[in-house]
Amino acid sequence: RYIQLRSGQPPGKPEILRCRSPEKETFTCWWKPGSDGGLPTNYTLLYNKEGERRYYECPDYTTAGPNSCYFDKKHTSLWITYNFTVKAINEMGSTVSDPYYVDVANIVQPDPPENLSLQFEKKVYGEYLLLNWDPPSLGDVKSGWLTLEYELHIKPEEGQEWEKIFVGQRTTYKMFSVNPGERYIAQVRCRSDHGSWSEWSPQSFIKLQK
Amino acid sequence: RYIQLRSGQPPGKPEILRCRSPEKETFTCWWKPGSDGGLPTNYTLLYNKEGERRYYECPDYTTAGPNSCYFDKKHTSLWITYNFTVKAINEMGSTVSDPYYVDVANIVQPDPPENLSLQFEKKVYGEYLLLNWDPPSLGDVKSGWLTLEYELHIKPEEGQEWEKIFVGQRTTYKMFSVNPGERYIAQVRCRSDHGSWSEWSPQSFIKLQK
Amino acid sequence: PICPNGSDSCQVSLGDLFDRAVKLSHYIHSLSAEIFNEFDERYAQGRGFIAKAVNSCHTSSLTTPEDKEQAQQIHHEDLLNLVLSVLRSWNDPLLHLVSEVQRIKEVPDTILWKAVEIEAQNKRLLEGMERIVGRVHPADLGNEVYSRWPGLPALQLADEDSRLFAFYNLLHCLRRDSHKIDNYLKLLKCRLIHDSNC
Repeated sequence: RYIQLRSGQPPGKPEILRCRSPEKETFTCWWKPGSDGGLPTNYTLLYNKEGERRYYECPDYTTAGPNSCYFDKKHTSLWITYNFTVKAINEMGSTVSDPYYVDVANIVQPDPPENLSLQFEKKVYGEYLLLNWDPPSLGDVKSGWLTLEYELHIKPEEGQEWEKIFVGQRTTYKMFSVNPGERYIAQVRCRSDHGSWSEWSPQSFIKLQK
Repeated sequence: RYIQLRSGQPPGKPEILRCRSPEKETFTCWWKPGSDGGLPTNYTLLYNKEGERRYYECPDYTTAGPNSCYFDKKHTSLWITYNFTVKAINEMGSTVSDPYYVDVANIVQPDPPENLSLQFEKKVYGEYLLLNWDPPSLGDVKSGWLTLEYELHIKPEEGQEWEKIFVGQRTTYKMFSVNPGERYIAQVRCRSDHGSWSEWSPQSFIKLQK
Repeated sequence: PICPNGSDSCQVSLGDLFDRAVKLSHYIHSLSAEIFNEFDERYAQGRGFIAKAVNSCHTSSLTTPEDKEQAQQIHHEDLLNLVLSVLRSWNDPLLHLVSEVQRIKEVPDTILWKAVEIEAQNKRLLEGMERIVGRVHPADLGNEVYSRWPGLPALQLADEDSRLFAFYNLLHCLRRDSHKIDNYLKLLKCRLIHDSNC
């Protein structure tokens, strides 16, 4: 007869990394697992809503990829604070993350703006580089519901530093001080009134004639 | 003995042109008289209010000038439909205008914003034109009864087209893409809750140093 | 992070709740004005609907302030409850608007999309208002006062003119009521959060 010595440890403490809403209508949270103690380990995300004792489980572990929880419109409320914890469980025991509070209005990070274009214009009052872009199409950014502000990065190709220009809610910008013959690179990002900046858009280029 | 032949015609049909409320508390309607048939002709504005059979006459034909009727606070209700007609009467007869329906909530056109000022600012994060203005003095913005949105027009003096910038409910704006040495012209207008835009404010100017 | 807005009881503040409610009511009213104008231009020209759309809103039984003085004299709890009642009264008609509007001949996508969006955002605003009333005057949440909407049969009438008038009237009332809600919320926000000094 053999004595089966069970090897392995209870799981390490998972950590909720961040939550993000691209358009104030849905949101996703991600966590980082702790050590799995050498054993198959499962993760459960639980949350309760402000003013309620009851606990709910993550409605969708798959849409947003591994170690994530996705909340669709039906599960997303603008009016409450969510309190999340992630529990790691294996044969040897379980460990719970620290609580993580979320107010959806404050975790808005839009997708980058799209279709950034540069063109050179000569007018009676001056020559300038005209930049145009569109709001992110994801989440059907509806004017009046999600107010976006934009920030530009522009520099001559060999330039070391980006010139950073905040342009508020506009989706066009005229840059007057440009050098003929120069090649310029630009990119643009956006944010909602309380949220964080999106990633930068892909870069766009223009080569000005001499 | 003389036979007095009466000459002249019944009056032509008057037409109610438009109604306007500058601050959602009072309103005025104007009409265009038809022909007076060559005789002294009087005009009477009659109205009834949604939910009431009774007819009322215009409370004040003078405050807003000729061919107008002014409704002070006591005579102004929102979110109900007024049904107006104007009757033209002279010795030879009378003619009534087509009915004109109004909900004061839908005819708000504020006065233009006031005190538009432009000044050039140099800060560590950039140079910009700072525009400031005040809401129209007529209208209660403080209590929240009247909420205004603003739109700017800016251009270099010789510029052909205005650059139109919607700035929401703010009363300041920073314009970054400015051309040193240039002279800029700006004006601003406002509207309330999707009513119609006010007239543009008087233009303001600034000459930027080189 | 620790409590996002630092409050010990970890709640969304009343000020933030009102900010979001006002932004939403403004958005709903702008959609309601747009959908009415679009429908009016496309389906109501020359049919004299405006003359018939009088005294015909299902929410007219709810006595609401009709000018600034009345709105400022009414106690904020009563005005909050009125907003709740008007919002609740629109749940059912907006649900049917979304399904019935699709049956209108050559109805453009822009009208369809707005009907769906208004219905979704109205529900969201109702959720927010229930949270706000729960904060301001919890006892009040129990009684669900609202006006029943009898208008579904009219939206399904065979006669096109009558059916189009039923839509016209519903959108006319939606524009009106969404404007009331937006106006009252902006007033309440200034009164309760900014001490009437917006």
